[in-house]
Amino acid sequence: MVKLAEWRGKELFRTYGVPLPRGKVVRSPGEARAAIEDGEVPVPAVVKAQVLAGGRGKGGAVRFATTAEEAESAAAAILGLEFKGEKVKELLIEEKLALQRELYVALALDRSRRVPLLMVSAQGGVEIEGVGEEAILRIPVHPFAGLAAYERRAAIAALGLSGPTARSADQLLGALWDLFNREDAELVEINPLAVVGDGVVALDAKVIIEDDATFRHPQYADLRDDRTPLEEIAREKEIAFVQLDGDIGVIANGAGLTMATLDVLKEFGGDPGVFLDLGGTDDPKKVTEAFLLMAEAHPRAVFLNIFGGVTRCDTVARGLVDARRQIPETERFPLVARIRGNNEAEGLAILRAAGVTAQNDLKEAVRAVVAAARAPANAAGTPR
Amino acid sequence: MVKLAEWRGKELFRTYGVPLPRGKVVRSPGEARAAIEDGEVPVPAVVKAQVLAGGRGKGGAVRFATTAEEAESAAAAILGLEFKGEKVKELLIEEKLALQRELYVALALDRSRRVPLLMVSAQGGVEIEGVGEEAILRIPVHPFAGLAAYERRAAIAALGLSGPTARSADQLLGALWDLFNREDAELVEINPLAVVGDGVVALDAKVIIEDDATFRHPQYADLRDDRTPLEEIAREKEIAFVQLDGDIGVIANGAGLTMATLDVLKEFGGDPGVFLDLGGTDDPKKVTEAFLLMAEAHPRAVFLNIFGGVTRCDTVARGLVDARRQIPETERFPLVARIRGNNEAEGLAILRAAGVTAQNDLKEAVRAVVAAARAPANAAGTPR
Amino acid sequence: MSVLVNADTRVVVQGITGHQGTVHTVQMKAFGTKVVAGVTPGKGGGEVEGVPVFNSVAEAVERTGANASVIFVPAPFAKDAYLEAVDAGIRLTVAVTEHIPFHDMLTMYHYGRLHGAKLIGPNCPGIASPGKAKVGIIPNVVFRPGRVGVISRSGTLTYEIVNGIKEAGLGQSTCIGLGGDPVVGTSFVDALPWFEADEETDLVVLVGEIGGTAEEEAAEFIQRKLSKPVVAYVAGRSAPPGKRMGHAGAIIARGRGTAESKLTALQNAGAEVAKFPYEIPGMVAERLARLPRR
Amino acid sequence: MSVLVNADTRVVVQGITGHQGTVHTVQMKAFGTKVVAGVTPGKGGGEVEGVPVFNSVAEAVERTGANASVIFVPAPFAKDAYLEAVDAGIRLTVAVTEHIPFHDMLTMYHYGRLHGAKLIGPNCPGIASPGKAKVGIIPNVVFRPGRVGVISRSGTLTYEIVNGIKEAGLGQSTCIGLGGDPVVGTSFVDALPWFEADEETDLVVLVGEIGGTAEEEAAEFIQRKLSKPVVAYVAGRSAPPGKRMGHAGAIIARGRGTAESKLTALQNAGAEVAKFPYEIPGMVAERLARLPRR
Repeated sequence: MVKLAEWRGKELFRTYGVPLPRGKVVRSPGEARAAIEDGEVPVPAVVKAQVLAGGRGKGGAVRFATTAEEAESAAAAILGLEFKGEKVKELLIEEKLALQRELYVALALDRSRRVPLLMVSAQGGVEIEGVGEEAILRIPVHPFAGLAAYERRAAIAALGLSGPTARSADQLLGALWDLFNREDAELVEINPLAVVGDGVVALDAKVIIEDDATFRHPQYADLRDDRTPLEEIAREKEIAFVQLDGDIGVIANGAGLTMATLDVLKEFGGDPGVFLDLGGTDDPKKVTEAFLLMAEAHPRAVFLNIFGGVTRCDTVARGLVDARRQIPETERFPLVARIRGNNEAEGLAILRAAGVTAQNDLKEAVRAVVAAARAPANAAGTPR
Repeated sequence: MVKLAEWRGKELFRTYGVPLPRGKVVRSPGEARAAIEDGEVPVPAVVKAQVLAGGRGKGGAVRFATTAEEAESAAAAILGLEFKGEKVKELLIEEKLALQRELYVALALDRSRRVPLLMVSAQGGVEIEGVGEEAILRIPVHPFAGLAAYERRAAIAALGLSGPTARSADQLLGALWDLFNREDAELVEINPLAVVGDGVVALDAKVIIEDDATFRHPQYADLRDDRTPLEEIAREKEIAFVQLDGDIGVIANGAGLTMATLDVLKEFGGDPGVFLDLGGTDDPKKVTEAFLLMAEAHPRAVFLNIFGGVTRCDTVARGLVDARRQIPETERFPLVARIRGNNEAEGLAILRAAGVTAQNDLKEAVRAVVAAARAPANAAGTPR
Repeated sequence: MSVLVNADTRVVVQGITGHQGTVHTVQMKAFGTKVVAGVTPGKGGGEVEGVPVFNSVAEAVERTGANASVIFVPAPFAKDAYLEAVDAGIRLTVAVTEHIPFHDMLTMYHYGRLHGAKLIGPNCPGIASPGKAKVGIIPNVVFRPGRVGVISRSGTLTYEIVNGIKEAGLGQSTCIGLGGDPVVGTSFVDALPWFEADEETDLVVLVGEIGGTAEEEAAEFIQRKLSKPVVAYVAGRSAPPGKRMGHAGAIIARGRGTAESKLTALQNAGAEVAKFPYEIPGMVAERLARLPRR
Repeated sequence: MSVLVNADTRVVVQGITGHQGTVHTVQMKAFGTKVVAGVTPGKGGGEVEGVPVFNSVAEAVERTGANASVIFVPAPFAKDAYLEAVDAGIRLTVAVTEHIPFHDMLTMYHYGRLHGAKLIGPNCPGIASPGKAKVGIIPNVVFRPGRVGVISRSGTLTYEIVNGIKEAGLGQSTCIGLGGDPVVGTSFVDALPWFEADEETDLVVLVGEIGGTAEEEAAEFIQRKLSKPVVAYVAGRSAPPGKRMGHAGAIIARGRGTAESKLTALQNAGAEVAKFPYEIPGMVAERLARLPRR
């Protein structure tokens, strides 16, 4: 997921012709002041932290200003804030428009129908999860037909718009449709879409570009901001790696098996801290890389669960043992392995020879790793 | 059909990224000279009449020049020529490239499959009608899939291209596909497409935009050059009007009925000069307009064939009689009518009362109009 | 049985508040058709000739059980109207509208196919089965129930031929006007199997014209798969190449689409070919008389 | 009978000259599959593991009668590979390729549907019916002919479960790995009817995971239309919202796609729900034992 910051989403909006408030991105209180003083942004203005998480308003990351001085002090107050783990480095200063109504418009994917889904609601400006289903109109849009005029009419009727405002909304919906498709978006959301005078204006912009499509859009390749540093490194190495809240690292092969392993672990009292899916690989180099990455997350214990189908258990075991040797003694963590399938016996032998608790029964292995994580003797116990 | 002159087609090509020779449009021998002198077009150059008809080469409307003087005299020789009824007013001067091979590429409509059709042949530079079917590869392209890479590969293999030339052709095919669809083209043809060095270059451009789609492309609305002046007027009045080589004007309602009337007329020795389809209308004003337009084509006689289905025969008759009165006595031509259907009797009565030969039998009526057209007494006998 | 339409056909008129929409709503009703709804965006809640008007086809379908539609909306909006009909579950649409860009029609055609929807036209008079229903604009007066099926690319010429069949004392099972555009939703080869399967049709009259290869493809079907006799006519023998003869689709291009080619193919396929349209009723009567009694 | 594949399945491997393509060509052949052709543009005329390589799928089909394909080509070219297969008349394709943009998949899915072609995947292990054919990459060793059908969104987890079924002394009729992407060509509700109709299947094992609503839709189908017993498992009970758990499709978004919702739906539909994957073989054996003898 490439989540675009609000201002980047709005830059895209501008390209596609979506009406926006006048605004400017600033990175210091002085720039905020100048934006008002130079007339680039009219007052009253709103100063918004450019972070990816939602709910900025409640978090004090959105402030208002009626003068250049207020803009400056608002910027000073917001810049540097930590917001759900993300430091505020950029602000968007925008004119605060006198709006009549707040609406909601989004395009997303309908997985079941395999088509894009247009969602609109006359109840914008609040979290859409809190809006009743009956107040949201969902229009599946066939990719071969495109967003048809009749579908736009239905959406506009649901938004309660007519006359020139309806025409403005019609144009906006067409623009969003083009953006969603041409930019390979997963989600395009405007909340709120404001009715201002005779037209509609996008007050916010939430755009998520599909990761897998960035080969077509190299401009987004560097914008993946919504990962932990380790997740980012993992991504570059093409390892599925997700940081969770617990202290036991889980390495398995295949997403389904990894998830299932987490479930079993949790059921037996463990607390998963890292999800690491080796995928179909048994390339010892890849296994080593994955294991070293896991080490950097400082788990209290690591659980390895391998089913050797295409993969060979002995090859995985060899990679693991190699990797383990590369970790300084002081930073080593207990490792428990459960392996089944192709060359299982050889794999078990290799692991046991290297001092790893290894067996082929999942339940037993899980119990062992949970116990290891809880043991006070575990020296490497510095969860991140 | 909006047939674009070569240079307009090439302007479009440039927009879509189709490689072209360097060239310039000129409208006088002096401009031709200057284009070479100023270095805008390198020599050797080719000077081509910008007319819509094919076969310019044989008609002396394409000449070569190795100096600015030669370009000037070539331009002087071509400008003002009448070429299949069209006066040469514009020339395209282009660098004459050293080409290795001449290919053929076109996109058109496959009516049966209801898809665009990509046609390629390694035998370009000659009229495609003369190329054997086995030497043309036809690839139906599904509009929902677009021109797929595998289809482009098949086309490029048929053209016998490989390496960088294949890549150049691949890019060109993609550009043509985009042009065909975004510009609502009926036909996009490059003949010859030249292999020059490591790439392909479009030496000619034949682009026909669909008439019915010009509401989306107002820039083409004024470019309908391939009609007679009367046909152009008819078009503006939304009357289907086609000038033919004979001397009898035919007015009927509905395209099929009008064609059938022409067929009968020809079978009985008549020679149709105008095809005028009233369509579904019986609006007396429209009928009058159509009749007056017909008068301007100076037919020796006019045959009216109406089947009153939706249309009412009496209304058509009334419009006709009105229109006939507006033509000066000296320019009047014999009018024979055959009407059937809705209010047939009233229609016949109105026409007969106005001195028109009218009846409901097609064969008899056709015989009458053929006789009238042949009569030496027919004073208005100045076929256009 | 009949072809595509019957007593259960419930028509929604797309563009009912326009002149053509209103006029032909009256005519379809006079034919005995169940015209249950009209659609004109923004005019929902009204009524035209006793037919309720809705803002969308979906609403019309939901409220009236419409299962067929006829499109009278102007060309720039016709594609949208058809997509709307298909998405609303309509599975038979007649597009009367002329001048729809063929690029739009490509989308319409394949979108309909994807959903199993049938489209007749555009630029066509539609379909009618006397005594049952009419969707489109073929004049009511030319019909009389009978056993002759008619498939035609023409409008008025079809009316005249259908009328001739009536005046010859015969009648029609179903008549379809396919439309004069280069890209049509239903072509001869699509429609012929329906008439072959139709127990109420004894003979098919096929009226073609120059342009394209629809008649040649029909000939192939007739030869290989049609058991019923065919009387055929092709308009445009005297048309010159390169000129659009009134219909966008009636053009001889690059040597293809001539009347000769079509007539020869039909003749070789066993169809009886009329030289003039006025010969058709007589040929039909004569051919029917030779059919074995059932 | 079996599901989708059988002894007449003739596979063309798209991207056969790549590492994966070559490895799994060997494996599919070892399974007993008729791998008749490979395709790699520009490498036509060669051979991989005794399988002739062609430049295009059309050529492969024409020369070898291939009727199924498996795609190993890299994600940016996968859409084209599928369109090529469909246009060449292939009506069953397994897309093993991972990371295909879902916008591409939307086109692939609907283009296939338009032509009546089936697509399994992408990002999936494919389909196998022991003793008949395998199209994809499920390891051969886990199979044994039998009467348990398996449908799963997972890869390795499926292998383990299928292997468990074998080790419990049972066997499989057909196993399909649907793939872990948000948009898949075949989902549970598409595949369940095939297993319902398959005379060689007595019971269906359904392996789901978090993300989307495919399991909920499956539950509805199970309740309303499936006569055969179902043993179900859903991975991801402990997954937090908003995180992609290895599979692009395995994400709890906006409160939808949780394991709880899926498990409850399946349970309510009458499926027997396993808490842990290792319970499945036992539950299957127990449930089969309760089936009336035939």
